[in-house]
Amino acid sequence: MTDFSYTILIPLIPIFFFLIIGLTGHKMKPIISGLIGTTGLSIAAILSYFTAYQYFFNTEKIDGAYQKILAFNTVWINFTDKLHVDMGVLLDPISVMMLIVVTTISLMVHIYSLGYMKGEKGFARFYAFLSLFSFSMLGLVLATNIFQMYIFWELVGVSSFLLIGFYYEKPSAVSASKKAFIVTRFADLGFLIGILILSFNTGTFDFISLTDIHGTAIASGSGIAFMGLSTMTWSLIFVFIGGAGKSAMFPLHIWLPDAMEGPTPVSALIHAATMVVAGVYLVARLFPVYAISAPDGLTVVAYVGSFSSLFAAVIACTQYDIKRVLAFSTMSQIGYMMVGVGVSRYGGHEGLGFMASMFHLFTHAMFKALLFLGAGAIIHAVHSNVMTDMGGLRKYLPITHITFLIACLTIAGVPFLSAFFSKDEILTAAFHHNKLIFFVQLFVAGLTAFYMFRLYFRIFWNRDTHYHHTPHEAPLTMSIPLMFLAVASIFAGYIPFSKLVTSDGLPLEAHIEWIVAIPSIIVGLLGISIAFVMYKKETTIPQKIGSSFKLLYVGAFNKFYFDEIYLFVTKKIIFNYISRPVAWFDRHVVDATMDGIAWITNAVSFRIKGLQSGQVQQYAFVFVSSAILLGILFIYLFSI
Amino acid sequence: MDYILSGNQIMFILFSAMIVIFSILTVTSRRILRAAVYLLLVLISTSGLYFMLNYQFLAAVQLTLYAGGIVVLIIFSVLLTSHIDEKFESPALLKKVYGAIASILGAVLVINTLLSYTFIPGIEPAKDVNMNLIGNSLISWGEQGYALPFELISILLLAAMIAAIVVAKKVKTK
Amino acid sequence: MDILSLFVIIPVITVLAIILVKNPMQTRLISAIGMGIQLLLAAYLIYAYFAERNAGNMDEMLFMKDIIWYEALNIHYTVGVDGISVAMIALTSVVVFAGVFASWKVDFLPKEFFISLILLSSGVFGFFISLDIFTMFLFYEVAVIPMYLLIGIWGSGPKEYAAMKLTLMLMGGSALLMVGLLGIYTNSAPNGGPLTFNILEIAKVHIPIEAQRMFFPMTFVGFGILGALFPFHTWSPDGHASAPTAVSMLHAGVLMKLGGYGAFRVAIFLLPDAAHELSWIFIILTSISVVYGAFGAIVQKDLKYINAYSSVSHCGLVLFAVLMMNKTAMDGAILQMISHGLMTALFFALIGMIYGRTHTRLINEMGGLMKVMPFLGVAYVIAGLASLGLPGLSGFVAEMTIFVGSFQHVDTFHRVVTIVAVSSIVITAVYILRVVGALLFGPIKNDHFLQLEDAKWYEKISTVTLIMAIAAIGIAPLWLSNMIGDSLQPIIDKLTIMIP
Amino acid sequence: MHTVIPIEYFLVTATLMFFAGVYGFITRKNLITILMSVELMLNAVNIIFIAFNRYLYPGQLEGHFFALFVIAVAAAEAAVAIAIIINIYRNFQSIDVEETDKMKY
Amino acid sequence: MNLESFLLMRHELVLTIITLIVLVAELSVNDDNKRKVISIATVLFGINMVIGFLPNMAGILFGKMYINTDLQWTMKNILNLGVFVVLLQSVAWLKETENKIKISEFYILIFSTLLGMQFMISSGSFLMLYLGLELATIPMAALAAYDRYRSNSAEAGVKLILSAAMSSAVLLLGISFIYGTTGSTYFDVVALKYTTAPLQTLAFILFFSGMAFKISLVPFHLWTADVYEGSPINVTSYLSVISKGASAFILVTVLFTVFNSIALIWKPLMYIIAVLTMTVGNLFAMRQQNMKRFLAFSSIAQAGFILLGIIGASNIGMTSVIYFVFVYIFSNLGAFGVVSVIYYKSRKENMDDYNGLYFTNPKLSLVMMLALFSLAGIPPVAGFFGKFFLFTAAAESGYYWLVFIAVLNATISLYYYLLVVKAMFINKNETPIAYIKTDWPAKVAILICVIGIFAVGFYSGIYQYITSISFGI
Repeated sequence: MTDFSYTILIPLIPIFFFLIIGLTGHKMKPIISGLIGTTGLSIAAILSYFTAYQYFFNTEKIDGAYQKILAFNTVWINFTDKLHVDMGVLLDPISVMMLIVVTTISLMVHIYSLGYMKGEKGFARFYAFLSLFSFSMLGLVLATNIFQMYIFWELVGVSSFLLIGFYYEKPSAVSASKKAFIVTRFADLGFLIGILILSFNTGTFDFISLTDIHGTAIASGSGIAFMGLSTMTWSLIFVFIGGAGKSAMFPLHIWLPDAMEGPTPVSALIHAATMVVAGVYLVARLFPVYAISAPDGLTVVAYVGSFSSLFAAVIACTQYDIKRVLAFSTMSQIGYMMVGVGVSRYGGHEGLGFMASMFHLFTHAMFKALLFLGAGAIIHAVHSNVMTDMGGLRKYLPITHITFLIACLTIAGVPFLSAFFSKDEILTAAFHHNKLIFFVQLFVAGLTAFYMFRLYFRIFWNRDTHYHHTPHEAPLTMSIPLMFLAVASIFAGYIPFSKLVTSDGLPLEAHIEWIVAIPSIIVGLLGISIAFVMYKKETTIPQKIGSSFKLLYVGAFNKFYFDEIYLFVTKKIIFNYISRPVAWFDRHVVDATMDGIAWITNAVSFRIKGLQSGQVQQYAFVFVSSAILLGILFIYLFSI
Repeated sequence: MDYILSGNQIMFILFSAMIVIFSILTVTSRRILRAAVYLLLVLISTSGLYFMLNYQFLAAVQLTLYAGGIVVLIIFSVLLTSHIDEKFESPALLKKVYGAIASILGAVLVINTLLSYTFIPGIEPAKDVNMNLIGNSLISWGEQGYALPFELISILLLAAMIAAIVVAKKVKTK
Repeated sequence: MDILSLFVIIPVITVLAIILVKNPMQTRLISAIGMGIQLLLAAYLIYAYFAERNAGNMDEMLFMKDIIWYEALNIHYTVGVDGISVAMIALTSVVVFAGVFASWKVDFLPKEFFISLILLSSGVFGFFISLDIFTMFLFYEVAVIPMYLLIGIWGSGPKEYAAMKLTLMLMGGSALLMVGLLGIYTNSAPNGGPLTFNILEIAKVHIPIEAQRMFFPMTFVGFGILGALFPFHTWSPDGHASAPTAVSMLHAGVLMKLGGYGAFRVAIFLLPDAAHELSWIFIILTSISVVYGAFGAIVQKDLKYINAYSSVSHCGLVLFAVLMMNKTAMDGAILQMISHGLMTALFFALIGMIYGRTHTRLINEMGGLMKVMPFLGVAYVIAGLASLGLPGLSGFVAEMTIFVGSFQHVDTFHRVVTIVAVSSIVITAVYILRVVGALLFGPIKNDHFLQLEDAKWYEKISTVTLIMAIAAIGIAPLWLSNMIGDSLQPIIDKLTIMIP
Repeated sequence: MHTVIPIEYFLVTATLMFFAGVYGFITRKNLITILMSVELMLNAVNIIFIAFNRYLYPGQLEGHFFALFVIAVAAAEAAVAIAIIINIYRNFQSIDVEETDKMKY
Repeated sequence: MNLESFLLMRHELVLTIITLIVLVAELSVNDDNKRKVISIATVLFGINMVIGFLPNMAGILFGKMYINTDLQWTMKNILNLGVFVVLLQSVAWLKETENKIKISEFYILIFSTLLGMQFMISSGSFLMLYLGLELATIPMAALAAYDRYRSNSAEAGVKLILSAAMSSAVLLLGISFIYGTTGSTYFDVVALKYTTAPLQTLAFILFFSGMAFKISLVPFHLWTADVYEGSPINVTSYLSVISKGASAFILVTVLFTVFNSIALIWKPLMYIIAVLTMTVGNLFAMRQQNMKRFLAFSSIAQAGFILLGIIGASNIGMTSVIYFVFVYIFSNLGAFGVVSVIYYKSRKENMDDYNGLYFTNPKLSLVMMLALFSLAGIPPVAGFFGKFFLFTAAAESGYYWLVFIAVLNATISLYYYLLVVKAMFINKNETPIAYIKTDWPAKVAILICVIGIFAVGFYSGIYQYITSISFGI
């Protein structure tokens, strides 16, 4: 066995650099802190690649399956004899894959930000937060147990909060960061409850024992407990709520568009490539448990994923802020991944969906990061987020244009680019499992192609906009990551994922099923064509369509009013109908009772002052009559 | 024997009637000097009762100290502080009601309790009360000796005297 | 001189020294030195504790010292510590140390201020080392009373009202408490023999169940009032709002812990049967506390009120966990006490520092302070994150231990209320973020704020001490958790034996 | 000496006298008359002592001596009381009890 | 009668001699040198106190009329100590011009009332008890009326003497019934023959009313506040501390020795009275402005606490009562000492006048605060121990609810004590009482109180000793 204990360094390096930059960053030159952070992440990335190589190619398999390797483990806290939280590194195909994704994208973003964030106030802070995020995300993917995962889950949440709120003087950024945190926190509540139920049932947090398909953990709690579902199903549904929150699944998606208030590299890293897929990763992590003990849970996952992807795609067609379009696109793509795992079953070819989902996660990370970084370059050039301020940019930004186009083609599912393969596998799995979902996803594929090319044409073609100062291509630090990711987007599809990352660790024979692929290609091209017609030149078609489907359009444009609903729930219900009454009750009932007791005492004190009248004869009367009354009391009433 | 007994009864009825009536008059009379005189009569009747019970010494003390001393003191002070013929208005009704409640209730309670109790006379033979015995008791310090209280009362009287002086003393103005 | 008594003696000596000196600077220095020594002593105590345990000393209490005091009533001065007390002592010394620095610039009667503050702390230390209910109660009241003066003289706002309310409510609580303690005392020898106040002795006997039923509620509520048990918590918002910085720190940070500690060390430990029988009532009350406090905090406008309500919520969690009566939950309760102590002290310290600059505590009058005072801003964010249970900071460890522990209970009732309590983490996030957002972020509302300075050196000492403690527990909780857990074992044993 | 007058007669007489004193104490306006009422009460107690002594415990003279000392105490009390009352008269120009209520509540 | 007997009675004898010496001094010192009597009397009393502390022999004299065991010896010494403090506190007042002509009388009256109390404590029969009581009361009225040009003082005097006369008449009625039903006035005989017959119950209640008057238990307390307010401050402190303390001692011994057979009657009685006393005392104290009147009501409430020890009816109960009185002497005299110093220097005795006192007179304020905390029962000062032990005594007998009521009342009492603390430390004042230079006797007196307040609690030997001499039923 190869010794993997060095892998603990992968998360530790970023946190070490976080501390350095965080504590001393304000004293050093900004660029230095950026370079330090980038260096740190490069080391981590190199280590990750090395680990991946070692794991996939230099580790012996048992019965041909990749094993879960506990590379490092230390007890962090003991709850009970059985339940203890460890900190460690668990290597298995998906975690190793995630290592690659996280370190790669993170490194790219680090490099990209050297240019993008140049001259920003708080440059060092930005790099510190990036390092913190990298640490948290790495910790999450390497978690050996569900509690460690939860811990890092929270940490990525807070890193995301910090980065979204990076421009803390901008009220919109502040409220977006708050929203992101609170919504995901709410979802995490579900996650936590899920963990509590799960651990109560199975008596363990540990992934290895949890997912051991022959173990005791997986078999426990399968009896029907509540509303026709087993305890295990409930716990996993709760866990999935956590995942749904992080991955912006309907209806917990509302934070994601707003999260675009953060700097664009952050959006690329956190809100496109890594953190938001944590939900998928979570389900994948617990996949054996889902598949064997709680298939109903998987159904929920599939439907939520499917609906979210449709929902997001529809909205994406109407948005003008390019980052928001990308955000909804992300949501939609993650929906795909969810569908992938949701329609999958454990082991063998049944596990195709799982594999496809992981595959798509990988490819999506590449092209979505590319899209965001490209968008960043555009924004960098025109100083605006809004599509209507753009047009004809292909002349000014050649590299960005090309790379962006590649990304758009990829996401649209054009054959032989990476996403073609991964999306196709998902559709195939869905096709075999659930036809309804399959057709929805097929439709979404078309929508995806449409809105991405709407974006593309609107930015790079369309009318020539007059710019205050001529947009110019981004510096090298920004374009190198673009180019790297473009290459990755093209070729990532050729990685033999079905051999490496599968539900049971055994290699899988996957090939393109043309019965599924052809419709998807057609739908994709259809989407592109429509976009071409509508947006290649400035036309009035969009308005016409918008006004003819007014209700749908307005609804989608306003994101189906979900923000307003949430606002209503939080502001009106929680704030006005719960908290205010509670505060009022506290002041005017509980506290008033206490004050009232004091007041009554005082009032009584004044009431009885007449007893002390100053009249000695009255004193005598009280004296004598008290004596007499006591006499009567004790002679007649209290006689023994 | 009959005669003596009935005489005793007559005396008792006389004295007790006087005591009760004059007591009430003392506390209700609206002329202060009359009240003092009624008090005197009560005290004298009381000493009559003592005589009747053969406690001549006590009766004498009662007459001299109480009737002679205290009442005279009271009358002096009345003269010092009020006009002799002053007649005060009747006390407020409320006060009367309070007083009546307290005293009637108290009297009923005490009398009721007293009457319900069966007193058992002591078995020791009666002592002949004479001056000799009284004198000896007052200076003996054994059981049934009253030397200590006697000394104590003397200090009390001295202290009372000084107390009275202190209250009455005037600063000499130069 | 035994090491434990030093914890009471050092503050007293410090006070005497302060009385002798003349100027404020010396006063501060002496306070700082005295409390610094106390802090070192606490560190040494932890070291000595582990040394002793590692040497194989498995006594329930270590460093015991027993002096007969009032022989007729069998009152002893008995001190001794287990891991729990050691932890609480460490907490106290950290908070007091930070408190001294946080009140560095008290310029109105500084001497008197520090004397009261340190006297208060000696009461707290005494409480934690006591093993005799009498001395425990004595120190308890010693700790409560200086509070009146501290709030009344150095407070702000309706300070006299608040001080009086606080004192009277706490004393009203100690009325219940005293009856409860005396009840325990008078029932401490059901099989004959001398009555005793000694906790360890009482723990060995079985107090008749009727007596337990009567005295458990009294003792628990008595301590609970100090631990801000709903509906007896209303002294807390007013008190905290009016108290000067260091006092809020000490009060929320340490004094409220006396309630939790006492509830568990006396009420539950000594009256286990009744605790099992009646705990459901208090579990409901405390879970109300947890949620209610959090909701109450959402709409408050005054920083201190927000924190006070947040304390109600967090301290409610302590009592909640204590009532679960299993090892994990109790372990969590102790951790929560320490964690809440540290972070709420940090909060109040920061609020004091911010108030000292902006002269307002209303969040809607502030904004964008992060820009002008980054150090304080960052510290405030850290405190907030600790409060909402961010992993890596102490709050998370404590809350999770509580939740996991409580959820291990066999009764469905307990698990359901646990979920109710768990939901507080979201509400907490809401109000913490609201405050952080309104206070530190966004544009600066008042130009006058631009002139403000960031933290001074003494303020930094105060803040950094607390943050370090918070982070230390949050990152490496195992030693602390084990220290507490091992000491809990005898208590759990007793609780389980008592179940028929 | 035996007599057919039962002891209860004495006791009832004395009780009536006592409570007449109580009535006087509560109702009279003049301080001196209040003092007189007190004397009535003391005197009533003396009668009770004497009656008990004579009827029940004639073997000793405790009641007798008690009464004797009560008389002496009464005298001392009266002396001081009168001194104070005269002092009141000087201060208030009146010995109405209802005026001596400057301190109350 | 022999030397030993004299030694046994030395408290009373020495005190009598001192009284006579002062009387002689009064007669022999000419008018200009009257103030010398102050030092003579104080020093003599100091000597008396020291003599009192010499080791004791237990014994019974005068055919059981006079009992002196260690218990009585201790009580008398406690009283002596208290009186000594009172005397020291009175020096400044006596030196005032208007008192010049009646200095010796003050001492004579104080000493004779103290003598009365000591005889009460040592009494073995109701006769001695009664006489001691009167000796302790009648001159007291003159003391209350001492400031004869102050109408309040005269009013206090007349209220005291009339109420006292009335109460002693009721007490006598009780004693007469006790005598009638048991045939004796000697304690030991009465104790043997006492039962719960209605007449004996009535007799007890009448007797108790008289005693309750002295200790000012509600509802027999009404004279207290007016008399305390009107009397000169030092007399008030004497009344509220020494006189009350002595009466409490006696009540506890009489209840435990004489009336122990009817404990079933007096325990519920004490219960009722205790609740009434504490509550009413506190409710009245809450809104007082005059410091003397305030302390008067507070001392009424304190008396209620004493009953908790009595109701415990055990060794611990008696110990706690004595111990509490001991502590109470220091605490209350400390408070009165400060009030007196301030009054005679500034003529101010209202709570409002105390506003901001700490800023001009920090030491006095601190002493006052300590004393008040001790009264309120706040640790670490002695009052806490006193109260705690009382509560323990009651709790041991199972009176938990009574203890609860008591502690709640202690909370109310804390409220008004804190009002004074608040006035001194927190309230602002435009015209605070100027700095006061305390004369040295008063300083010594206050110092004794402060030492007492601290030492009595921490030094458990005192309690231990009292335990050894106490008894229960």
